[in-house]
Order: sequence, then C-alpha cells, then structure tokens
Amino acid sequence: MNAKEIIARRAALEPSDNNLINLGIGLPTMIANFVPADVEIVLQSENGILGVGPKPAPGEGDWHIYDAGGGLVTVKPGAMFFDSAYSFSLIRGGHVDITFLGALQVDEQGNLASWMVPGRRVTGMGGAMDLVVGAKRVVITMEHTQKGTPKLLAACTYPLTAVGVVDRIITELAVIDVTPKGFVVRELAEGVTFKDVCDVTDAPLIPDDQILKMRLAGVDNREDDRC
Amino acid sequence: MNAKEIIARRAALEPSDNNLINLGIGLPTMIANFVPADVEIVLQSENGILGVGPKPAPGEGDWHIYDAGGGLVTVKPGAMFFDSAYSFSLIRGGHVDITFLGALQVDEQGNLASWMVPGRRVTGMGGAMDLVVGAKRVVITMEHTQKGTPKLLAACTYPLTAVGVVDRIITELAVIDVTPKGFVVRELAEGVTFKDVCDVTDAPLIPDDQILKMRLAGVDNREDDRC
Amino acid sequence: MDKVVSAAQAVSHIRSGDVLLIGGFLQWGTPETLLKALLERDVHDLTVVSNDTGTGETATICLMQQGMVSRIKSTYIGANSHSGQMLIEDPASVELIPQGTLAERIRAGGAGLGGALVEVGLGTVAAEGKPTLEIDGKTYLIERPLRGNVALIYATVCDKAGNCFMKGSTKNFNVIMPLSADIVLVEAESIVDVGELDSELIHVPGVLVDYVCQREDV
Amino acid sequence: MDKVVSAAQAVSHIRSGDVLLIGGFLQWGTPETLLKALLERDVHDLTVVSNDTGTGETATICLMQQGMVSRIKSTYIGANSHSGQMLIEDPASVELIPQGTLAERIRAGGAGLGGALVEVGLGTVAAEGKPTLEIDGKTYLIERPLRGNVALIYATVCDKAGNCFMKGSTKNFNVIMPLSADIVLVEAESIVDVGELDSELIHVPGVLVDYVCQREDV
Repeated sequence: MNAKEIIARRAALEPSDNNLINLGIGLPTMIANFVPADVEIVLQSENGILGVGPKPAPGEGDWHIYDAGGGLVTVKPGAMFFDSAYSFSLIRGGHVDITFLGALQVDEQGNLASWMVPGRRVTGMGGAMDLVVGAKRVVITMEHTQKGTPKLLAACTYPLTAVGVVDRIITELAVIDVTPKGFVVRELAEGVTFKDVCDVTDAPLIPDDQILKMRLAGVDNREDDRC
Repeated sequence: MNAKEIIARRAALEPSDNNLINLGIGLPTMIANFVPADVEIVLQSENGILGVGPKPAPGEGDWHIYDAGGGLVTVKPGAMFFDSAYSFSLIRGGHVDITFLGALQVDEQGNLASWMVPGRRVTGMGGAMDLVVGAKRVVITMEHTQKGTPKLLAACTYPLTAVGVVDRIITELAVIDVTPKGFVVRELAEGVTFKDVCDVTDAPLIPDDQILKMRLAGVDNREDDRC
Repeated sequence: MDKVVSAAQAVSHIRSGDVLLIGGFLQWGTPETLLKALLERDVHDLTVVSNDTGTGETATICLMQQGMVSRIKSTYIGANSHSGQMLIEDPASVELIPQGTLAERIRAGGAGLGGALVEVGLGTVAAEGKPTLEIDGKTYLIERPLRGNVALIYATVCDKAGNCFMKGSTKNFNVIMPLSADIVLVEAESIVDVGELDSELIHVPGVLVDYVCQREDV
Repeated sequence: MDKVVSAAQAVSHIRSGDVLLIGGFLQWGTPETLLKALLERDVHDLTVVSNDTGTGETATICLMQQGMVSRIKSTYIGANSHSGQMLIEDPASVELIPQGTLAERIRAGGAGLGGALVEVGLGTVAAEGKPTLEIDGKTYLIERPLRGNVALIYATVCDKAGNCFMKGSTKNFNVIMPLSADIVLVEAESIVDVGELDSELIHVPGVLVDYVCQREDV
C-alpha cells in the first residue's frame, strides 16, 4: 500500500454518520472511496453541490454537473445545487463538519500554509481560506515530508492560508493532533516508531499517553492496537 | 371620483415600461388597476414574489401564493418566488424602481413618518424602512390632510421611517416634489388653486415655473394642461 | 438517514430559555403543527424570532397566551394582539426590526458573517444604541448576527433526509432560518422518500435539518 | 418585453474601462458566446471579475491575449496561463480574493450592503491593507462591495423577458452577479417564451436582465 492510500484509508475513518464533508483536490478526493459502508456522508463541492456522487462512466455525464476541480460528477439522490454565495454560507457558517485538504506546511500553532510557495507561480487561494476557517474540523492529509524536507514545523515559513485552524494531520507515518501544548502523536503507522516520526518533523512532538496503531479503513484492525 | 381614486389614477402614470414596482398596503394597491395598458410593470411583494397578478376569484387561489398583506394573489407568466433575504437584496440594492406608500407626515427635507403615532398602538415597521431607503424612487400617495390636519410639514414630529428619502407626494390636491429648495408644486388637481394647497400645508410651497393640471390615468387629459 | 418523528418528539428538543426562529409570514407558511405540539410542553422564557409573530389565527399567539414567551424579535406585530400587549406592558421585551435587516441578521448568523452593514434605519429609533461604521463617506449601521437554539420550519414537501421544498411565497423566512439554528425542526405537508424531490427544487438541504414531522390539516 | 438580441448587439454596450462580472467556474457555465462576440469589439482597459478567469479552453484568455484586459479580480488563476503571466509582470493588476469573500462582496454590491464582515483571510496576505472591526471580541475584515458595469451571464434556459434558469452546478456566480451590475447580458442555451419557464425554477428575475442572446455551440 503506497503512502497516499495509507493516508486516504486512515482519513476515511474520521467522518461520523451524516457528516457534511468537503474534500480538497488531489489526495483528499481518494478518501470517499474508503469511507466505511455504515457511515453515510454528504459530500459538498464548493462550486455548488451537496451530495456529490461518483464520476460518470467515460463519455457519459452531464456537463452542467461538475465539481470544484472541473471534473464531471454524478449526484446522489437528495442532492442539491446552489450558487456560490449559498455555498460559502454553508462553509463559513460552520455547516461543514470536516474539510480534508493537503498542505505545504503546518505548524504547532495550527497555522496552515497550503496555497503559495514563495518564488513559484501563484495560482490563488480558491476556496481554501474559507474552508479552513469555516469548517468545524480541519484535517490535513499529506505525505509527512516534501521529498525529505519536513512539512510539520515549529512555525510556518510560507505565506499562510489561515491562522490556528488545523485540528489533525494524517500522514503515512502518523496521526498527529494540534493541541494547546503543541503536536501530539496519537497513532503510528505499522512498523513506524515515535523516533522515526521525530526524525522527519521540524517541531517538538508529544507522545500521547497511549499511542495507538494507525487504523485503516477496509483493513483488518482487530489485532492489538497499541504500538 | 373620490380622493383615493384621484390619487391612484395620478400615481398610475408614474411607472415607466418594465419598471419593478412595490405597492404598500391600502391605497397604493389600487394603483395597479389604473396603469396604462402600454406600460408593463412588474409588481414585487416583499414576502417573496416578483410578478404579482390580480387577486383570484373568491374561493379560488392557492394559499401558498399570497402577498405581503396576507391576501391570496395570482402570479403573471414569468413570475418568480424567493425568500426574504433575496427579496430585501432586491429592495435594498436599488432594484425596485418605485415604491408607492402612504404616510402620516412628510417634511420638506424628504423625511418620512409612516409607521408610528406616538401614544397609539405600535405595530412595527415591517419592510417600510427598507423600501424607502432602497427604492430608486419613493412616491408617497396619501390624502393631503388627516381630517384637516396637515401632513406635509416643515419638519416631521412623529418618529421617522427614514431621513431624506421622499421624492414625490401625490395627494388628491396636487403633485409635489421634494427638492433641495423644499416642496415644489408640479401639478394641481382640477379646480384646485395653489393657495388652496398652501392653506392645508404646514410648510412653504414653491410653485413650479409652469404648474400643470394633474393628469389622471384612464381620464381624457387632452385639453389644455396648464393650470 | 430517516429523520421523520412525531411533532411531539420534534418539539421535545426545545428547552426553557431557548431562542426560537419561527418561519412564515402572517397567517401563511407557519409551522402550526410544531407550534401546537409545543403548547403541550412545560417550557417557558422563550424568545420568538419571526417576521410578525403570526396572526390571531396562528399558534404563536397561543404560546404567548400560555405565558411561554418572554421576548419577541419581529418586524411587524399588528396582526397579533398579544404581541402588542407585551410591547405596552414591557417595551424592552419586544424588539422591532426592519424586515430586510431581520432577514440579513439571520443570514449573517448562519453564514459566518460578523454582522450586516445597512443604511436602513439610520436616523430612526431602529438605530438607537447601535454602532455605526463609515465606509466611503457613507454611514452604515452594524447589525448583529441573529441565531436561534431551535428553528421551526414549514415545508411543502420534505424528504426523509430533511431536504425541503417551499412552494410559492412560503419560502420567506423558512428558507433562511435553517442555516442559523442549532436544531432544525421541519413540518411538511408531504413527506417523500429521498430522491423523489427534484434536486433543482430543494431550497433547504437535509444536512441542516434534524427532525421532520407530518403537518396536520390546519 | 422582448430582450432577445444578437451577441454582437449585446456586447455593444461594453465600453473601454468597464468592470466586467463574468459568470462560470473553470471551463463550465461561462458565457462563451458573449465573450467571443466581445473579441470583435475595439475596447480595452477592461477589468475581469470572475471566479477563475476560465481555463485555456475558454474565451476570457482570448480577451487577455488581445490586450483588452488590464485588471483581474479572481479567486484562482491556475488554469489560465495568461492570468498567471499578468500576476508576474504586474502584481498590482491581479487581486486574489478568497472564493467566499468574492461571492459575498458581489452579493453586498447588489444587495445594498456596506460590505461583508468576514474572518476569512485574517493573518494572511488577503488581509493586507484592509480595515478590521472588533465585534464581541472577535476581529473581522471589512470587505468592500464589488460591482460591475456589465455582467456576462450564462443561463441554461432564459425566457424572452430575461428570467433565467441555471442547471446543476452552472449556478455558481451566474446567479449572484446580475444583482451587481448596471447592465446584464445573458446568453442562454435555450430561449423560450415568457411563461414556459416554471416560476419555481427561476434563479434570476428578468427585471435584472437587459439583453438576452442565443448561446452558440461551443
């Protein structure tokens, strides 16, 4: 299982039944594939859909129905369409239960840098600033490092997307929460030690009282789950 | 022709083709009956309709379709329904061309008192404050006096609905505009003299350079229209 | 997810002291079945936020007559004699708000906005005690967001997941209030299976709705 | 009142220096026929306000390549290489705005509000130079209303009086921009007689629309 799939399978365990979820472009879109069958979630696409379904078969689909990445989608029964003002009323108003998105950097104050690398081409923040400020819970799903360079830092150095908004970070190595004391490691992936994670993190890490083995959706997690 | 009909027939000449119009409760609702056939207007009801049509026949009508006075109405082809936030976006945003409403007092600064008589039962302003601030043009349609007591004043004494909003006042005696110089009499009703109007007005009146005879919708106005 | 319950179960979530957002406009599109069920509850000190607190024929006045309502926030109370009585006996218990401002305050409460900047009400009693802000030489009132603990909503058709359609002019405050309350109760003339309601006709998404009950003949 | 004209007639109302509100989201629901007609006009110094200035396959980029566009206000320009180029060559010509804030600023411009009070962007470059307001101990940015001289709007179905239906996710900014422009141009896939469009499916009222033209196959 590659890093992205580990991250997506772990993230898929976050939603509760009937949660309204927004998935960022890229890795986060994989999460929907792994959400357990007994958990019903409603996917929002910020361009104007509640109740996004799977992609249509190739050559099918209606071009009036697409998601925030510009890809055609289908909708589930009971789906709703709306304009951008209503969409961001839902987002800013705290009606989205979890927003999953990638990041360039996250720091121990929960600051998030996800939209701009200084010196590289700037593309704009889209709806990301609104989502991370407005959603009840912000879960960052990303590989632990950028080709070896730590992305979890004591303080972000890139321009911020928002201040103090990140609740949880899920990487292929660990599940880490942002707390008033700093980063707390809650879960470690199979075969990964606390020291392994510290070695690729540029901020102090606090081990949880009882670190668990990282659970993965669709994978047998019944064995002893202490690390 | 009674005073109310004179007022309504004169007010019916105010709208231009394709105007969006809001009619207050009472006398203003009569105006729609007299608008010339070659002028198409769209009536808004602030509870959520654009394109209000006539009342349904007694015993008919759908209770889901009613106006801001609580009376059942029909809608014209191309009518639209919306919620209260959108309704007042249209109103506050300057999309209503003319709002016609009654008044308790109007003064020469264009201040309007229409919602509250001190010492009498207070019922609330409803949408009146929004309408008179938001509409492009505010036309007051009312009898010239309250049983002999002037309603056009140098300064309103009742609690205001809004400051400096009135454009024109249409009474059974005259058509009077609020200008930076004060009240200017533009038209006089048949058989009414400038002095007659001054006698029942508690503010200075300025005669227009050329006072016209008050025109009435549906009445032959072809004769000499100078007073 | 089936959200359908009885009206009594729906209103069991209302507590003394709650702020209730109640949809409807005069005698039409008010949640009569929920309000009647609430009459059977032993709750008090409620705040009613609604366009007009209904008329003599609608049920909000019954809540008042039973002494369950302590405060009112409304735009027009001329059709509810008890609201008028409250205003005379205790002026502080009744807040009168311009209709567009009430709509915008409720919207702000549900949309994560800090308030609404309006010119409406400037120079009138509606501006008394309110802060103002100068922008580009114009003065605006800063109107605060308004939220409720519970919203009581009328729908013409609602599916079992809570997606609502409001026909004609019953949209009024029924469409905007569900964004602005912690708990949303809907009574529907017709309750249908999920998928039966055309996606283009949904005015309130089910994710905002907690309980749905059948509207009784009124 | 019949508002149907050719695309060329519709865009004849656009003047040099105008601020254009352009509906659509990435490559979908953009007013391609109007934009292509605009390419034939000799106008310049335009400001484009849109969610994303389109993609390489949509026509806004052609306006830019012809040197007609001086300024951009947008949330995301990653799919339009020319917008990216403008940002590099003249950073002041491109204003990047959080998507919800752009929607709310346009709404405020059309709804007679003095601005929008948002927390989004605080502590980021999106807040630079903007005034703030403290309400109940929370800080909000005061975001200014945004209006256009002309709005270019896509509709799926439009009647001859300008009433519009936008299907599925083509609502986006197409539904909100018509409130916020002095002149509103609509291109519709299908133009029908007044009364053919169900009142419950009208998203933009004809009173806001000035000209309607037929969308060409794209």
